[in-house]
Amino acid sequence: MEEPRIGVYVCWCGTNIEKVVDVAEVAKAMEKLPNVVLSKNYKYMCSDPGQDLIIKDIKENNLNRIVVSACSPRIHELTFRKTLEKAGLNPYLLQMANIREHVSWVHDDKKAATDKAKSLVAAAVTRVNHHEELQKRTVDINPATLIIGGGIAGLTAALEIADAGKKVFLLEKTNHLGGVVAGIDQSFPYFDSAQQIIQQFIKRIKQHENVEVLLNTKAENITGYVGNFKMPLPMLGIDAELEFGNIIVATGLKPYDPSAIREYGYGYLPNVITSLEFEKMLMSGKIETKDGKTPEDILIIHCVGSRNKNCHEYCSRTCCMTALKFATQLRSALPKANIYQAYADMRSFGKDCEELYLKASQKDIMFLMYDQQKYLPEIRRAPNREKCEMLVEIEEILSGDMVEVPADLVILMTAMEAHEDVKDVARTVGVSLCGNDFFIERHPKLDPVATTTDGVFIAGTCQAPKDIPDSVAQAKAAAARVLSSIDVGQVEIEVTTAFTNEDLCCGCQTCISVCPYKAIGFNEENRVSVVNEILCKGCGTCSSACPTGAIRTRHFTDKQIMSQIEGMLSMTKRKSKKTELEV
Amino acid sequence: MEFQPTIISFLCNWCSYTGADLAGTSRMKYAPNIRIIRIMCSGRVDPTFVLKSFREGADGVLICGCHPGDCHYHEGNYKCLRRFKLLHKYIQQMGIHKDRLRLEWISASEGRQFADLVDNMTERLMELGPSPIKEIMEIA
Amino acid sequence: MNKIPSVGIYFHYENNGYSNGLNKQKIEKYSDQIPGVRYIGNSHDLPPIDKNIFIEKLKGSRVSKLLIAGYDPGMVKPFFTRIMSESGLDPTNITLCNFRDYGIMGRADEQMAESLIYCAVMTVNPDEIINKVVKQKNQDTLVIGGGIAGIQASLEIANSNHKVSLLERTGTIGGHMAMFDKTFPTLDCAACILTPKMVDVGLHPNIDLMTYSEVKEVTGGPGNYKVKILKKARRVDLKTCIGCGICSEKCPAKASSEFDAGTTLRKAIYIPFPQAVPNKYLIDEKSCIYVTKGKCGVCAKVCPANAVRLDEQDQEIEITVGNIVVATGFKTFDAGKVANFGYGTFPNVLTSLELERLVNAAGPTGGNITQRTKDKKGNWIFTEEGAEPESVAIIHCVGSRDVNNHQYCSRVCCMYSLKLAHLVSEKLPDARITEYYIDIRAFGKGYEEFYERIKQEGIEMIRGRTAKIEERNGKLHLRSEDIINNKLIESEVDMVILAVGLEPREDAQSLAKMLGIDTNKDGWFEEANYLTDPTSTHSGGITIAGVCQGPKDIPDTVAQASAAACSVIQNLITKKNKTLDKTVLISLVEEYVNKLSEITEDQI
Amino acid sequence: MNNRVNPGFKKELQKFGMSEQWNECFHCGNCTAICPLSENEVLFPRKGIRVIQMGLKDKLASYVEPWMCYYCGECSETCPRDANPGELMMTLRRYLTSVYDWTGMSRKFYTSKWWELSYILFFALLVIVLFLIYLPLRPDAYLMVNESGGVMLNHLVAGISGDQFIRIIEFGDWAMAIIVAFILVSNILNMFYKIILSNKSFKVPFYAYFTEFWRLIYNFVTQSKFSKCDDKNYWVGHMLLMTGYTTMFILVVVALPAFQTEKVVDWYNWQRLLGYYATFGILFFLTVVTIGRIRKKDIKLQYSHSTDWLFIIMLGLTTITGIVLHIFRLAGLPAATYYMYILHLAILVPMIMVEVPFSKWSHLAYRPFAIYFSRLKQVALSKQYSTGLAPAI
Repeated sequence: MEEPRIGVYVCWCGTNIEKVVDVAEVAKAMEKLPNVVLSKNYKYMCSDPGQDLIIKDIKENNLNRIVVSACSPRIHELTFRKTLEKAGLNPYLLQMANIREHVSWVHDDKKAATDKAKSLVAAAVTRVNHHEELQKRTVDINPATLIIGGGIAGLTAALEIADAGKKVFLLEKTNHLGGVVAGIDQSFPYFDSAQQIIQQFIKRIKQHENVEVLLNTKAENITGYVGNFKMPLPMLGIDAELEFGNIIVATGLKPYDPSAIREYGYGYLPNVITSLEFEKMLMSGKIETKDGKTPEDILIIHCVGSRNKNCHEYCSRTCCMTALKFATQLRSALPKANIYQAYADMRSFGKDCEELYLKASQKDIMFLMYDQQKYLPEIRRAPNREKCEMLVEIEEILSGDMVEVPADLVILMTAMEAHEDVKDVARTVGVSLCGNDFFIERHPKLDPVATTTDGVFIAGTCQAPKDIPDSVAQAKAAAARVLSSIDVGQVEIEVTTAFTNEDLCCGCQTCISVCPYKAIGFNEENRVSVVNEILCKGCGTCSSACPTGAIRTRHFTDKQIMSQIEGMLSMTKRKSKKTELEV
Repeated sequence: MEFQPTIISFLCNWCSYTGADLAGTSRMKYAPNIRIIRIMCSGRVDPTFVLKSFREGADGVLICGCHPGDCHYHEGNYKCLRRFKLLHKYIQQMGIHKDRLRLEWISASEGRQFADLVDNMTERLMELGPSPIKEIMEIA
Repeated sequence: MNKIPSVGIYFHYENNGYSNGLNKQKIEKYSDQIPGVRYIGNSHDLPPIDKNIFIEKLKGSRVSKLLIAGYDPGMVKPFFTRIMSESGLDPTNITLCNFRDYGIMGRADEQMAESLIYCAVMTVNPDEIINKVVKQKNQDTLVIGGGIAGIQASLEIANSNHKVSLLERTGTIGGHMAMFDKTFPTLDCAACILTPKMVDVGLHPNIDLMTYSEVKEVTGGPGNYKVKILKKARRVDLKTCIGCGICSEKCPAKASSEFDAGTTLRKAIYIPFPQAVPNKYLIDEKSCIYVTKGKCGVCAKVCPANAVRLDEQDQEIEITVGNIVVATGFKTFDAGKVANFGYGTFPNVLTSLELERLVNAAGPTGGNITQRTKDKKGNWIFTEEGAEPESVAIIHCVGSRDVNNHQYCSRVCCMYSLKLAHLVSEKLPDARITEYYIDIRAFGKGYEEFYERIKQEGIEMIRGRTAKIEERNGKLHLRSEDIINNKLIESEVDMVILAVGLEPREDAQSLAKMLGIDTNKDGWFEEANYLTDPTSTHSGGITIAGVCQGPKDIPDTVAQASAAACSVIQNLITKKNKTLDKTVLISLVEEYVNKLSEITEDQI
Repeated sequence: MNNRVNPGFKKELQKFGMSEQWNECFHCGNCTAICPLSENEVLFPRKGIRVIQMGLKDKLASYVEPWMCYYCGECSETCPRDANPGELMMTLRRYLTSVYDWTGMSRKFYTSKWWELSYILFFALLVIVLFLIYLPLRPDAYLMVNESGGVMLNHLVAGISGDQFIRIIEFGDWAMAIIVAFILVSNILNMFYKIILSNKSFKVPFYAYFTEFWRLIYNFVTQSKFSKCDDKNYWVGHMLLMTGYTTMFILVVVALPAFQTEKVVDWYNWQRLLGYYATFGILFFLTVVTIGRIRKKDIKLQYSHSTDWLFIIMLGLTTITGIVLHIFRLAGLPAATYYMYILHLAILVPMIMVEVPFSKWSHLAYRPFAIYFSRLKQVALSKQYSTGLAPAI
């Protein structure tokens, strides 16, 4: 590599730095450091004339390393990198020293501040000596997309992408599309026909020229990385293979099996049914007990399998509103029936859903509150002298009484849970699952559709329980990401990634165990670790864990940081003992 | 003149460095003894960085990362914590006082906490006096 | 040939808070004269109670299918499903035609209602007929609102290599989220996760950031909107200002800080908060002495960069865009409206937003939770030296779930109250913290677990709405019923936090009118379809994102913002723009539908 | 277990008052918290709503709390769901009145307007007929004017002396009072049984009946609980009505000979002053309430049960006929005075017979007793609590 020729620029930032730090002295001190060709100070480095100064100097003095000591690199590192690019220099040959936020704004003592500034700039100078040219890298994106799951989320995402004219492979493990929504009669809070909606979706999907539906197909053996995934289709022939650039996982939910809850007697009490079974009754118009009797007393129990340590600790988000929907539907179908709801907290939070709660309570429905953690309602068969089928004992909280509720039909609002095979999907697409077997998003707040694996997105209830509009919104959000990456055609990948020096690697695989992105693989043949730089995010944890120093993180190499430490402490050292810097 | 310690500190880019920036933008004053090195994640802190700092004449070393659970890279700060625990024992065996090496969590909004931390550590190091390593290494 | 359907039609008008002038008789009459359609009745004259009447009617009119139309007709569908089943008809042969769809609810559009009914009778998807596709003439996008929704939508679109203009009415982007200390349930700090996105927006080559600007007028149509924008005079030149803050230091005028929710003062020339984007100062006309009285101008004199333009005037510019994303967000409920809580009278009754600033390390007290104290001038202010409260009460549902204020649930208050309780207990471990709630709505991912954790931390949860706050000897006196433990609680606390709900911004209505989109009865923007299209509107190319559509938390807002961007990106890729034909003519629809069903007939 | 929920029970209650608004209650506890009269041992109105929503009829019969409510209306005003708990308490008082009344008349009156009207008509006719037959106007009635020009009221009837007339009327008064008192006392005993005796979960210590007795008297006289409500004007108005009515009652029943004197005494005489005070007190509050019920602005007067109107009309007519009677008497119109006297009684008697034992007026007795009983219950429970027998709430 050519000899470093460093230019140092100390910014005044008006009076912001200049008032506390003697910028001229700092600049002067830097001149003495090895490889420093010139050292200047200027009022506003970030201004256009300031940047022009750098460009001019680079061209005139043949500089190949630049140190700018000014404000925080979080503010202007990108600005100056662009300046270097303009001057024809690799942008990573820049180092900034933060002498505003970390010096002039936090210290009053001019002398101490100037000393500190000197040591920070010196550190930047010693560090920049070891900077390397780094190239931006991109990969091409295959415009096709794989969507796993044919429920409402998968269908929405597929339609959004296909409507934009891009190819979609829609995978569904069962023999029909529609998912859970296909088993629902009406939606809350406006009581639209879910059937009408889902059938329209399915019709459009089937007619769409850009969508290829693969029923009875599971997602297996997916290989590749963002932009270039592959999946074999053995049933279509040995070489049949799908190629796609992005994956949307929309595997949806499975209703909880309530037979595990002893109190409810699901399975042996014939008239205890789950919410999805009740939807079927609603669709057929035959709301009746197993004996064909029209029920007079109907109890809806909330939080079955949710919010309880013995089942699932999480809230399934939709059951309260579904229960209110059921109550309203029941009131319409059976105007004279007695309808009861046993709830824990009424979570009717959606748009117009509190209104639904009010509407339901105006329809003569009895709401009973129970403790979903300690005292579950207990259902037992009614003795023969009773008119009703069952008697339910509830420890009612709002009144503090133990009450008995007669019931001919009990509807259990079962929780949403992850499919059993979700682990296989997670493994094949390289996304981790949380403790409840839902997919983990990249960021719980600001990135709910992306995952830590680039090119793999999640949508709908496989991420967490949610209702139809939220699933649809998330599916569209995932589609937005996919479309945007297809539209750009390329994806830029992290430059400051880790890489291994295979000669030094001893094959201990420590790095593999610490990598949070599963970006490091093991080459069995050579017994060395190999970094997949497309997956690496450059956190550097592997570098510090590596016992031999074989794995290095670009732009944050040991050498760079060590020299920074040296540079930082060189200014104090120099005063007494003129040791040469070991650069 | 009173002894002025030098502290080398490693701040993660996402939380702690931003927190230190916030201390600056809020003009909070703190002791000028600290020298900040930016790293992407506290998990990048190699024990050799710390040893190197002491060797080069630092009187104290401060490592700051995101609060547990907040790590930009999921769990880098936990890894850092694990290494720190070992290293902490190790440096004491080398004759370096345990208070010379600290690991603290600073979030991006904790400018005040950062400033207080620097002041607090500087004060402690002033009590402790110069690092014994400096004498061995014949540094000022 | 035309197949003659035999369809019974019933009209149900659910009382759902809308009472527009839709001529119901005209629609009913129209539907009755469609060939093969039999009018069964409507909910006013013939409410669905006695099933035998309807069974008779169905048998008498010999229909095999049923169409229920009106406002939320699904409310009575189960009744008719049962009747169909009992009279031996196929219960799945019921079609719903909701006047909520296609914006009829907001516009009193009989032609549209009739068109929908005709389509439903002929089993044709109305989307294909009532929607028209226009060419996308302009490939730029305008995003209105620079909160997290606007930021997310802008980045999403800009990252797909399309130009975005991001409009923000205040001096900085960031919106409400920037004011928060931590976010639930992960408790990561809001600034840490938001500011990188804000910086991204500021530096993005595809984003033209227009802060301190408002929409004045919107003309044109889908794919080609002309938007007049008022650029308010910032009086500081964005290009030259270096954000050093000397001007602010010297400025003699003070005003209440919007960013700190009024808990502290800022100068007349100010930067909204340290991480603002753009990180440049601006002058508040209302408090600036130069603007109001014509003298002063200290800031201009001290500015080292000569960036102050004291005499700058408002500007109006016009831009042309193809799509618009509306992400105008919300304002918090004015707690003063609940007279019994004494907000504004008692100094230590705070809103949640104020507490949010108070616990923030960059807030008015440097993150110390203190009570307001009286300063020399007799004003109640927060200082770092103020006494720490020994007891804090948090009251849920202030302004929400209350017919006297807002009927709707604001969706975020429960969770942020739990979060605030945690933050307070973290800073004041000895303080007694009590939450008064009605129902805890911890519904999101990890929320219920968070709730359990908060309970473990020793925060007292009381199911009971506090009715009244009184001040006695400097202490705040609360009275509420502890429903679960069956007793009345009278407690004295030092500080009360009101978990205020969210409400639409004052100018939401006028903006909706400008853009030609509907609002619901609460004033939130109405989506094209609640279930299948929660981010689009009936005006082509205009999408809505975030809380302006209805209260939601950050992850839902972000997901929705990306979803809104999805429609935009789709339009940009296909260069087409789908819009509702609001001037639909029933005669043309009939003609079209008949032709369409002939084709399908032929195919069969 | 008799704690079986009964959703049909609400329909029964609807006859006693407002529609099903209370179904909308989602149990936030606002009403209990805002009520200045609600205390730790007597929590209302929310718990009452709960009992009704669940239809626990037995529990409701022993429910004493509605009598603690004086209906200031604040709970209904601030109710976040417009469930109108205040009106519910009112309805419950009507219902409980019918529960305590063992004769079943009260229930009939509340649930059927016609029953009540015909009952009133019966007594009115009875009074008129009895008077016309047995106490006819004397032919020379026009002479019965004394020296000051006032009508000699007691001498208008043919064939009997003034003293006799007074005695007859007095007898009638006492007879009526005894009947009414008998029904009322037996109803109160029934109430005592329902609230105290039938409840096996506690036993009232004997001494408490005496130590707590003062509350009964104190609350009857002062209505001190009512004064705790925020709306003080309403309490003053109610106080005027109550004292006015009581005064009149005492004057007419106990002190009739002293009240209905032959001579028209001077206006500053205690007899006339008390009479005026009573008339004013009744008329003033009655006017306020009537205007309120018509305008329906005040939440507590928005809903009016048919018995409310009947009560206002009856009391109003009684007062007005009384005033007119007084004027006729002062003006020296004997015949007019006589017929007005009959009319006055023909309204007064049925009013007393309906309202005092069976309807609205009975709360005058039930309220202080309810406070007394609830105190007894509290004493019993706290004693059990201190002796280790936890109350079964």
